[in-house]
Amino acid sequence: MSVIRVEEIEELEGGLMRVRIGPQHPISGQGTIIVTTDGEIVYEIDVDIGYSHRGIEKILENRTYLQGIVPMERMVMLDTSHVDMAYVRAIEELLGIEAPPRAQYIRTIILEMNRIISHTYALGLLAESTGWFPAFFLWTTGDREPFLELMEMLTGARWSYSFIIPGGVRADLPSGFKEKALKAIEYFRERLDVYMDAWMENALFEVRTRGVGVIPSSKAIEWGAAGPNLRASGVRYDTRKNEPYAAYGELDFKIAVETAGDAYARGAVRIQEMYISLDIIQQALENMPSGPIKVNVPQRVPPGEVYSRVESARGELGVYLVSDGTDKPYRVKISAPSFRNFFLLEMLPTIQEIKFADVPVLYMSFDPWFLDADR
Amino acid sequence: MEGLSEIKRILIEKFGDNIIEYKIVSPKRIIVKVKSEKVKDIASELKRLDFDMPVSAGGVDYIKKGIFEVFWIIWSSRYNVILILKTEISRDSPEVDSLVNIWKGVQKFERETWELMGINFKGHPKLKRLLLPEDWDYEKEGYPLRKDFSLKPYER
Amino acid sequence: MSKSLVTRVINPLFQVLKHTIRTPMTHKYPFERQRAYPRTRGRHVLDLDKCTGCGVCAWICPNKAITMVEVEGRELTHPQIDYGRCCFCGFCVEYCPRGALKETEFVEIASYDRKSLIYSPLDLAKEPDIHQILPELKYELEPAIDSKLGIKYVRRRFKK
Amino acid sequence: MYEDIINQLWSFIQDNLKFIFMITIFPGLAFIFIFVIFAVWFKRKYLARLMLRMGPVHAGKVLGWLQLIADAIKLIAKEFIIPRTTLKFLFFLLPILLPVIPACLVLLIPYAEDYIVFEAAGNGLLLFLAIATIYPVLSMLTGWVANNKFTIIGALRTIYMDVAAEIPMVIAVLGVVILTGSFDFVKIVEAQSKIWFIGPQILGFIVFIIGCLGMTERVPMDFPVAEPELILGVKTEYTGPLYLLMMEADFVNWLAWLLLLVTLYLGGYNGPDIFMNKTISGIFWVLVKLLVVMILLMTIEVTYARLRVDQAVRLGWRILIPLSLLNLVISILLRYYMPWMWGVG
Repeated sequence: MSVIRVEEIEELEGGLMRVRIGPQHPISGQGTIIVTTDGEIVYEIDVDIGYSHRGIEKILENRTYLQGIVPMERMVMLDTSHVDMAYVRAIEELLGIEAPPRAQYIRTIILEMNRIISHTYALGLLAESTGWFPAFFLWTTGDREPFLELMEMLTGARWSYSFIIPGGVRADLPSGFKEKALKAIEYFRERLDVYMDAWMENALFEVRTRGVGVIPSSKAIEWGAAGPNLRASGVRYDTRKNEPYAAYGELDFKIAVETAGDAYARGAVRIQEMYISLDIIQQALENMPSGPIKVNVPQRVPPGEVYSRVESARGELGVYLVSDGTDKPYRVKISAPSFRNFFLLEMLPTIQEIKFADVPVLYMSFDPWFLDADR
Repeated sequence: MEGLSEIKRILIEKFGDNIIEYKIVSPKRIIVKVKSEKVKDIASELKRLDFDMPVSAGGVDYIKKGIFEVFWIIWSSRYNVILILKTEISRDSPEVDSLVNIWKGVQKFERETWELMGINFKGHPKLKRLLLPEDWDYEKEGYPLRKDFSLKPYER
Repeated sequence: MSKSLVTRVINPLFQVLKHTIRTPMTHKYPFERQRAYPRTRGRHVLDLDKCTGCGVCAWICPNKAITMVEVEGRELTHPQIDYGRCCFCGFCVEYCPRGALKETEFVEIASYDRKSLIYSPLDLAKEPDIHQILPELKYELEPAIDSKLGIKYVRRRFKK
Repeated sequence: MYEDIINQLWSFIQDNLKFIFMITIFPGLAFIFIFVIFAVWFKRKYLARLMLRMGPVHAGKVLGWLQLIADAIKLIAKEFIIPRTTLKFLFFLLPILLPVIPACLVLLIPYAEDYIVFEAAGNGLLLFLAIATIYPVLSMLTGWVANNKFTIIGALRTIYMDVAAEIPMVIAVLGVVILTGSFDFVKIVEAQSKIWFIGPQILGFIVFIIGCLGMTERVPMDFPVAEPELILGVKTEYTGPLYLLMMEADFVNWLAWLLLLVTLYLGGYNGPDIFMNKTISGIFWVLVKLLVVMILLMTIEVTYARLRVDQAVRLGWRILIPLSLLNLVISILLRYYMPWMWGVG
């Protein structure tokens, strides 16, 4: 009988135990949340990422700028068009060219639809972490189907579109896209009201999420929170307003801001952002300019360095691109929002007493994505 | 714009020649290159000037010039501008002060750069394995993000 | 909108019960198949006569899934696609100068080992026929986006 | 030499044929087993409908009714893993013991005037509560024996839930006992012939529902089996047939508590006599009420979030116990001022 190597079990004082909510667990994604707890109170959280590290930054150094879009999208499955947009925006800034207005509007429509697809999944998981298997989780998965169909009609794929390329967009809107999109918007707006009644104002959901994991705005800024987690703590920070890209300059929309900073506020910010996204898509569809959809772009990018920011569903996604004049980037540093959101989860026990049952709720309220963090 | 030039005046007057380059690329971007010894003081000065949210940090390997270029990207809530703080360190002794106790948010970024590029951040509380597998030995395989990292064993 | 506690406890119950009368969104896959859109990017089909073996598709492919391969009986080299690596981005179809590659809507490419995922040019030349892929297919669903139900399927019997 | 043994046996069967029928067929084994299969199938189909999906369809051609037998066979065929650090004897005994306890609870419930398996000499309710409280203790023991981090936390929480849900529930049940004046189930059901106890005892009913959810570990109070953090709570280490037994115990426990709810608050077998025969219509009414309550609890399971342990215990002590005490006072007043209502005066 071969001797099984039992690695030394570290003896923690005070009856604490180190519970690994690990990669093989109903609620954790592809990573491990190591929680030091005595069963109820959590003393320390350490997030162990790296289970799906594919070294995308190294792959990009061996792909031309156009080819780099495809591995770049594999970084975050739910929100591929934002990653694509950040990379393309950096390339266009270095090249000094501007995509034609019609392409900008089409890009805005894709980005906002992608935000809705990603936010519905995030809200579904937040609900699932508080309840056994709530109907809300399945409603959201079913209700984003019209947008996936629209995306498949427009780009040909349901999530990895590779549709935004340097210089514009790959194809024009198919016929009948506008009517179908307006129908989908009308359907989803009515569904959002149902979500508000059935779940966000659900007494037990509020009991489980209000006042849990409160992050004051000063701490949110100091820890570098991203996106909805930052806006939920009362910080008015939205890259679409700070640095308008695509067609956000011409469209008027509000920023969803909450002040409570707890898990409920983060969910509420996401639902309000979905309302806003619906308005943006409607505006973009209404005054869609005509004209070309692509500008041809040279293969080689002049040497230089640029940092481009895009407001992805999970937060501000930055690409720091260094080019050396060849047709391949010299160095691409991707600052992923989930990489910073995990840090919030690790720092929370230092400022607030967290219960063991709240760890999944907090983890899901930041809507982090292990693939995003691992790159 | 007036805020930005005023920052430049304070930095130049306080640190003089330690700031090698101060470029305002666009109304929303500033690139500051500094000497590596003075990074910590300049960073705390920037923190005092309300550059408070760390967005990213990392390193670039200029193998031809034989230097590593380490950068921190900070956003300021008051001026609503992104500042890229850069320093250069030699390739054979990659050492730089860690800015963790100034901006807490860069802790994981510096840890990742240490692991993938081999730049040692002095004073970093938790330089532990983050992304690479446990049994990754640096002698045989080298640091992945360096330019001299050979991709032969992994290519098709 | 701070409703009283009672409504916040009772109201969700009625909201959920309202869903019992709605038709479910899922459909029985092997017996019903959803018609895809003209631009859907699925399995490739290669037109051997048009293909000049220039290798642009092999060059542009981001995942290096396409390699140019000799085909007996023809002197030109033709692309061989390894579906273990292909990610259906559609660059090869777009950049092929002669338009020899075309993407169909079929994504049923699962197999038991990696080798059978590699489609030689001759395999690619054959148009995938639905009878052989889904023998038990009964209905074809035409998805229509509807403002009341989200997705409404128009069900049509599948002609054998 | 065997003839007289066989004759004795035959005569024994003949004179208490009804008792054997009750044990084996109706409220006995066959009913429990069929109910478990029906409940799991109905739950999957009904919850699927709420979630806009279809539920099992493929197995068994008609609405997927064979899905349950397929699951059972799959679970039995699976290999069960015995962790090295457990007491093997207890690890096997407990999953077998768990379904037995709620099964014998089912026999105490009256399904019609004369159709009761074991009246326990007039205090059926007392015996029911006594046996029912063993279930959480045993499920705590299963968690303890499995000796895994998640199950130990699950075991501790079972005790929390036991305290938070059971004590207020027992006090609420006393309200019913005061109104009818006895622990006998038949008398309780008789007292409800004019008006079901859900009317006067509405506070007791609410406390009982929450307690019932707690005892059967259903969503608002199911933190011992909380999936997100404890995988399956006490059931985490059990695989294969042992898991099948644990899941079955879960559903039989649910059946027992639903039957108690129907008997105490919804008037047991009272109902218009449809089948011209008292016993059959009585049984019919009990099963209909059971189905209605089952649908209500399943809907609750899908609409609400789960309570944290400390919130549930705080709910139990701060809200449920005062509520049930208030209910006691109300029932005393009701009993004193209008005894004729409950067929006692």
